[in-house]
Amino acid sequence: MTDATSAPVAETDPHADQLRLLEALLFASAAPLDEASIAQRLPEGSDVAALVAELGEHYRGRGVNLVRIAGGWTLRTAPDLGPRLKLEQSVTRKLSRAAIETLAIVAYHQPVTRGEIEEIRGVVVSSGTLDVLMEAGWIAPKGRRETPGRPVTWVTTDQFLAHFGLADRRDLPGIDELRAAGLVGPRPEFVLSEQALPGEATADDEDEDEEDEPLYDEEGPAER
Amino acid sequence: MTDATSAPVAETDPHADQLRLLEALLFASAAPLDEASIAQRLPEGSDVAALVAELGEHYRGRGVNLVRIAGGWTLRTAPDLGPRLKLEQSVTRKLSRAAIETLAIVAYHQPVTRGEIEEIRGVVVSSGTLDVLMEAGWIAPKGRRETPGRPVTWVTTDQFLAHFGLADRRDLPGIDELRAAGLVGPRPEFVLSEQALPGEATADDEDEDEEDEPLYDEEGPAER
Amino acid sequence: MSESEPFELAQPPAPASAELVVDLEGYEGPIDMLLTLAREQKVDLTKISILQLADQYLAFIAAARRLRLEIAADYLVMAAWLAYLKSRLLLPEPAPLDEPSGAELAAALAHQLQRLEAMQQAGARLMARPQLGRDVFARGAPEGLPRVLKPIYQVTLYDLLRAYGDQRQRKEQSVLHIEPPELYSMDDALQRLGRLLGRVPEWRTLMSFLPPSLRGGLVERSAVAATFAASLELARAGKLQLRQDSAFGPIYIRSLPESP
Repeated sequence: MTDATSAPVAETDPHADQLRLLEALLFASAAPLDEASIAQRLPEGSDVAALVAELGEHYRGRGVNLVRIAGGWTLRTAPDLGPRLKLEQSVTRKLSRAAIETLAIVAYHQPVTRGEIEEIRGVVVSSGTLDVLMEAGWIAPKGRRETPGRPVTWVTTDQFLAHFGLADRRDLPGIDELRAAGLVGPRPEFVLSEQALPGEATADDEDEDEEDEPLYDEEGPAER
Repeated sequence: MTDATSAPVAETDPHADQLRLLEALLFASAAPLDEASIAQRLPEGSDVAALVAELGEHYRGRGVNLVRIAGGWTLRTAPDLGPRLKLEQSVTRKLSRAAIETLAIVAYHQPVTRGEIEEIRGVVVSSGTLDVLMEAGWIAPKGRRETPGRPVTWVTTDQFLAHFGLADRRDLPGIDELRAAGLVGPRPEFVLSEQALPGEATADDEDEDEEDEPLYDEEGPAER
Repeated sequence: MSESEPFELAQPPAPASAELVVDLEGYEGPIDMLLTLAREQKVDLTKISILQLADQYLAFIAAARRLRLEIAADYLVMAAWLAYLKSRLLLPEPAPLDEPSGAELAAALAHQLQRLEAMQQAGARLMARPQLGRDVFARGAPEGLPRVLKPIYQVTLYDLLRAYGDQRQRKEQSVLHIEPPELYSMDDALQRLGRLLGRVPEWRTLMSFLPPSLRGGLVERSAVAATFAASLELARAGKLQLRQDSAFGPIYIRSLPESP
């Protein structure tokens, strides 16, 4: 292995020396170097073009190539390797609440347009939300609704089924099953409060089952 | 002359392919790459150590060398060419004797407290000295010594290793000899600052140097 | 104290000649000065004569005082300590039991000198190394190694169903269904009064015309109000008569015979 202070091998050979210097120059320079700038830094009388050609030959087919860019020479990683220099790293993320709900609505109501999702959720669906779900591979656009504006409709994918361990999207439990499982609470009730009138005793049991009583029996209700 | 899109020569040879990729990785990375980071990006089962050794051999004696820096591998211009590159040098101001000594003490004795630096130098460390070294990115505070006063300890950084071309802290010049001579490691038996004369105030302050701290791997200081 | 500015020429001070040159500038403290003096003995520091060194230092300080140079306190502390050490080294032991011997103190000082010298040399060796950006250069324009983060979302079927359930429930709660209140309308009262009136030629209380099944509350009160309003309407139409004997007393009604 070389170490930082390894002695130059080619000290005595002027040609090899120039080649080393050229290599170091091109490596360390932040911008491509044109031949004039190179010539300035090489020993007097160096044949810059020949040196560049020789160095280019040396790097041919390697992981790094000598290329001509913007009128100058520079070393660049080989273009075919570009994609392989990236490191794909998986990160586990939590899906936002909005995204989970949107996914659920697509699952239950598919095919569904964005407008319909918004109507069901009662809030605007941000485009990022659908993007995230699409990026996760769980929803996909499928056709358009033949209504004004021809909106895209969304469906869930096979990947969605696979992720959630479902054989078919009809396997999703219905709303009543969800209710039975406690995943949907009981329907809330709204009753007009009898307490609305102060000072009035409330009649507590409501059977409001009459008013069309047919009969009038003689004695009136007791006055108060 | 090669051109930017020259086809890789070695597409079919896995070994040559790995070597090309390693070369491109080391060229492209702004920081030294350790073997684990390299392995992440090379095909499964690549022999990273062997590939690195082979590439290092290839670059031996060239204008650019493969060197081990701060625990990783990176390419650097050959040190003998430095003055001839006439590149813009990052101007490093000349450090004062105090700063150089302090840097050496942090490097060889780390983790070390300010009190310990003062004990070795026999003089108070001005705050400017540590500032200058920290500003250069060469030293950093790291944790506190669990002794009275819980003084901050100082260590050198990867940037320090990179600047001085060191593979790691054990690579510091002469550290093994100094350790063997007892000049790095356990403290001397008697510390002058503690030898207060009768009626003479000690020169300092908090001696946060004590006795039981684990940083020196050798036997503890003798009792006085 | 005597530490100079962080940046200066890294020139070590010229070796002070013990005889004449008295210059306190340029030392990094008394230990540094001692080390400089020790180097004058031109022997291995491990074989240094501490006694000789103490004499040199004391002579130096004495010379400085003669010249009325300002001497920092820590130099004087060191001088005092060296004088003490010298006496310990010259006088035969026994020393007090709880104190180190003169020889031990001298060894400690020698060790400290060696250690400082080692650090000074280490610093010099560090600075002599090829330095990045001065002697060696990194790649000028590294392309960089991008990291592409591939998110893996952690959602379970339970999360999905729960979210749907919550959403449905919220939706139900957010649409307020108000049951129409049951009130006894004036139309109801008009019909009922009209139907019953023909049968009651004599005075009867208004309340007795209320439907029998009311059990108080809002419905009954609305029935009272509606029936009263209906009775006024019918009175205006000349179909019945109203009578109240006293304020807040019961209201009586009776039908009027059909106009001839």
